[in-house]
Amino acid sequence: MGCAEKDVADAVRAAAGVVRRHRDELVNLDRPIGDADHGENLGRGFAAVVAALDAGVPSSPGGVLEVVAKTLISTVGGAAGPLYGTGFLRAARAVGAAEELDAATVAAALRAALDGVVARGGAQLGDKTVVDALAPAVAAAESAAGGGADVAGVLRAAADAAAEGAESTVPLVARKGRASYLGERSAGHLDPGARSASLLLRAFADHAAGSAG
Amino acid sequence: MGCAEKDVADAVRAAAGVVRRHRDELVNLDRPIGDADHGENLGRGFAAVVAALDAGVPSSPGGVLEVVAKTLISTVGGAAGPLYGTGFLRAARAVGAAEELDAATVAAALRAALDGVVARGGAQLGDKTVVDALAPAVAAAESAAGGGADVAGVLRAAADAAAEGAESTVPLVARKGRASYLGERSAGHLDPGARSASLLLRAFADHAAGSAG
Amino acid sequence: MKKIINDPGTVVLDALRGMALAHPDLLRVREDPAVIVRAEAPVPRKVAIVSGGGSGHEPLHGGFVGHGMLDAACPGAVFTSPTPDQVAAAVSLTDGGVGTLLIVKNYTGDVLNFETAAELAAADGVEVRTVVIGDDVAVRDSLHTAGRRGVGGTVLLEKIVGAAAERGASLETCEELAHRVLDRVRSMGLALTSCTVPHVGEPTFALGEDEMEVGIGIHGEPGRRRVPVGTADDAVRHLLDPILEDMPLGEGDRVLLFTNSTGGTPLIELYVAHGVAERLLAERGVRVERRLVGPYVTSLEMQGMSLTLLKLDDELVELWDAPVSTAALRWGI
Amino acid sequence: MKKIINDPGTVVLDALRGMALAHPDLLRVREDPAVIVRAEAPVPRKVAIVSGGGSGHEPLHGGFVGHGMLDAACPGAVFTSPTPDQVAAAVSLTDGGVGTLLIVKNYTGDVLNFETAAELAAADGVEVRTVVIGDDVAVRDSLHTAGRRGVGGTVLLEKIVGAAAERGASLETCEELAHRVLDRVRSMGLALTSCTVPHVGEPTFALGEDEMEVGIGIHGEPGRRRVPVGTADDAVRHLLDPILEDMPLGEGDRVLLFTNSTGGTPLIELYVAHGVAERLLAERGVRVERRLVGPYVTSLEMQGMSLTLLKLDDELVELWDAPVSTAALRWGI
Ligand SMILES: Nc1ncnc2c1ncn2[C@@H]1O[C@H](COP(=O)(O)OP(=O)(O)O)[C@@H](O)[C@H]1O
Ligand SMILES: Nc1ncnc2c1ncn2[C@@H]1O[C@H](COP(=O)(O)OP(=O)(O)O)[C@@H](O)[C@H]1O
Ligand SMILES: [Mg+2]
Ligand SMILES: [Mg+2]
Ligand SMILES: [Mg+2]
Ligand SMILES: [Mg+2]
Repeated sequence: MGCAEKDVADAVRAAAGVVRRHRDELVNLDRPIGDADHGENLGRGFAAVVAALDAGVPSSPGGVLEVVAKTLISTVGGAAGPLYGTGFLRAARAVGAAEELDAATVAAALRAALDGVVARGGAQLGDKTVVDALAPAVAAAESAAGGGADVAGVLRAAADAAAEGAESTVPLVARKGRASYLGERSAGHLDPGARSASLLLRAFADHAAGSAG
Repeated sequence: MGCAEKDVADAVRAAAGVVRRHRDELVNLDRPIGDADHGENLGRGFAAVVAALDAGVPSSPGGVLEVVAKTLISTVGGAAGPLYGTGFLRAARAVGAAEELDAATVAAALRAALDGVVARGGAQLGDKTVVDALAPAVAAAESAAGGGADVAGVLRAAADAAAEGAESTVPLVARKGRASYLGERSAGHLDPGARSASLLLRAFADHAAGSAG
Repeated sequence: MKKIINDPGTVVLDALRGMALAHPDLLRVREDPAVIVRAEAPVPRKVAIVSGGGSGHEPLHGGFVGHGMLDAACPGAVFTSPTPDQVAAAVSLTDGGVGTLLIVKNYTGDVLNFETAAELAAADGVEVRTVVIGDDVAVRDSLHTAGRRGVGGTVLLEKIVGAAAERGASLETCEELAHRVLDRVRSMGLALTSCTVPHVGEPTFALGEDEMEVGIGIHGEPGRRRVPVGTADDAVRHLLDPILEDMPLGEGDRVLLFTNSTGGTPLIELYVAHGVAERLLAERGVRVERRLVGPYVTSLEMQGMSLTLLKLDDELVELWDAPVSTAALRWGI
Repeated sequence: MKKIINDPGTVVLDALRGMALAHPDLLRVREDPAVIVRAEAPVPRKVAIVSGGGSGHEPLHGGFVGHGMLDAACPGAVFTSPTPDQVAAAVSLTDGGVGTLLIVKNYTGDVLNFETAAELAAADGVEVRTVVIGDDVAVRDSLHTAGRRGVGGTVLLEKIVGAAAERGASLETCEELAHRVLDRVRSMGLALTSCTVPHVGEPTFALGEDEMEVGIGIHGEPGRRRVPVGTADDAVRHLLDPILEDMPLGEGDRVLLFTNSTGGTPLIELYVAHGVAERLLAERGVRVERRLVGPYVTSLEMQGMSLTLLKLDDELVELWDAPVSTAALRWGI
């Protein structure tokens, strides 16, 4: 499979569809331990991303990721906007001017995204945030790439690890973001951001698998 | 039976008890076609009347009625305050300095009260107001007194007629007071003021019957 | 019933005490009988403007006591007109020697109690005039009924007549001005939810999850009809159409548009509705020259809104713009 | 969901348009990105004061744009912090050449978005300082968590710093003053009912008929605990005690007491609560010298209240009293 700008753009469109279909789920996850807007925020952002891509797909995978980043930053707001925005921006920079993404580049982009999210938000593993999905996803992606997996394989490994990482947030007491105000009462709930991170990675993986198949 | 100031004061206290017990009923009658306060208003007023009488019973029946009037005027507010206040004030004047009330004086006092209510509020029979209870009550009282009934008999006749008069308001479309804003939608409801007038007359009649027996 | 109160029996008095503490520069509160009085009352040689009505409509009327508006307000029990004693006390506490104008909303109770008070005041030698406000187009005007209710127009009338009195207008002038405002002001309201009167403890009326009551009274009295909750455009049309039917306005007419929350409707919705109303008026060529947007005539926590339109002329604009310093309206000072 | 809106997707923009129409003398609205700007901005050689946050808290912040307070406010989606573009636009529209102070409530989203904006503005050559407000004692303060939320103290800080900027204070002075206010201001809130976010359509949380949530956040975030609804005295103690535990006050201390409605609680109840709070403070010898009572930091139609205490000194009193002319606060002008 190729992974040129068009493929990346298609993967992003697929992710936007997933966000749209999971909007209410993400809103409802954000209700007991937040402010009931995570699905609305990402929905608004990814709708704008699709509109931006409809207006014209940039000429490189990194260019696509940069459009995603800037659009999310300027339309999402909340905690998710700057965090996902920074993540995509760092991924874009990691990818640079490459015309196609290979497995190693995808793993490097994920690592850069995670570093960006941590740099911006200051969360550590176990704080009950997106980081709890992203960090294991990056580790799994790197080891898959190291083991010779292709792009679809790297993304599948990342998505699997992210899903597990997201689930791991349920018993945690939040130490960052809005859920942290609840203290002990935040335990027993899935973190909406970890869930959305896992959904996005699954969407990318499914798209890569589909293109590959 | 005598009907001196103490008897009138006791009758008023009895009426206050009836108002208290029917507070919620009168509030609820005032809910669909008014503003849900008639029982609260009269309850507040008659509680103040009892307090005034506790502080000292005037030396004539007319004096008692005047205290009732002034206390209702200064504590009830709403439509009921000035209307009942004026009614009791006119009754007090009709009774004058008499030391005891006889059947004819009671009938005359009721007539004066009705005239006062009509002068103040401008309602006619059939407008769905207190007048629909009071007017038949006065007619019945006058004919009972003319037929030789005693005070208890006059009041019983008045109370019976008032009860029927109050019931007659159910199908009426209100033309005075707050219920008139509803137009046709006011039909099908008992008028709270007519109901309270009938309750007061029944309390007086019961008290007179009890003292007589 | 969920309310931040200590006792339904003392809620009005407790609120008055809190109000006195909150606004020591503007007003004083007399407790028995209850009256809210402008801090510097009586103002010598100024016509006193006195209003009042049931409590539960805050900031009406106590929030409008102060320079350029009311000299006193008489707060009755919740949704119950004040007693004559209160009004008489207000008149005597604010008498500046040149007469008093009583501003009364047209409800049987208010009219009768103020009437009695006016008789008492006249007996005390104060020259008293009374103006009765009936601006609610939801109620059909008729001599055979209680007539139109006084609602949102009250605020505008109190502001404008208060400004004239502050400038030294005579009692006659104030009275004439009040009637001029009355001729030119119309209102209508709607409710999305009921309110709960503290001494009742349950909602005054029940509305279905998708219903609203159009033509609602400010005490939760039922309105003209129930309709499904629609868009903000629908809601505004339900209010504006009957107003404009009653008081036709068109190309070049100048108005003050007052978009009022009945309490529970938040400002974000009120601004949405206000924007719709301005747009619909602009489409007819009506020029909105002044506005008031906020919760000024409320019915406790009721969700809903009302619109009031006042046809302006230069004099009314000038009086509206004149300085006012009260708890709820303040500008130019 | 019963709301007077046209579309949950456009409610913020529709409200902004209504707001612009309602206050043409005070402010202008830019739509894309959305910014509410003081009518006379940029004011040359005045430090610009810019704030913002999620919508649904009206009049916060747009209602405080005007002379003596904010130069611009950035309204996010309902309960969602604004984007960096909005803040950057606000900074460039209000830059008077002597720097900009960004006032940010401490929520992860607000902090991150304003941070990005500050980087953009600095790149544009505007000197920008940021002050982050965390005055909510319901949240335990800790370096390991998101820290205290910014709530009612925001209004007082915006007023006081706005007054200093209006008088020509430098960016450093404004920043120092903001930190001085922060050191001396504490808040806590409670809710009797939930609010309903338009894009959600259902209440954010469920409370039993006799329960209230103490320590509620202004976005309906759960608080410290649920307790039975009691008297107004109980409610006020639930708020005042933790504030005074965090910031002890006693004999002779001078304070501003801000009694705030979260939206659905009517003024009559708010005045009851305010009276209680003044009484409890007086019992401790604390001198309430200034007050603010009303719905200023709301959570849509949520019923509830918050208390904010600011420890005063002569300078803060003077800045509080300084003229202000905004949609929601206006005096002396
Ligand atoms: N400091 C942080 N670092 C990483 N992720 C964070 C941080 N704070 C919040 N989050 C993530 O953001 C999610 C909430 O996003 P969203 O609801 O869109 O924003 P907001 O909390 O401003 O309403 C949380 O579920 C969490 O995963
Ligand atoms: N003009 C009137 N004449 C006679 N009775 C009237 C008139 N207006 C109202 N009423 C009576 O007053 C009753 C309502 O009293 P109340 O509820 O205490 O006052 P309000 O209507 O001011 O709330 C009505 O049920 C009616 O019987
Ligand atoms: Mg959220
Ligand atoms: Mg009534
Ligand atoms: Mg009443
Ligand atoms: Mg949010």
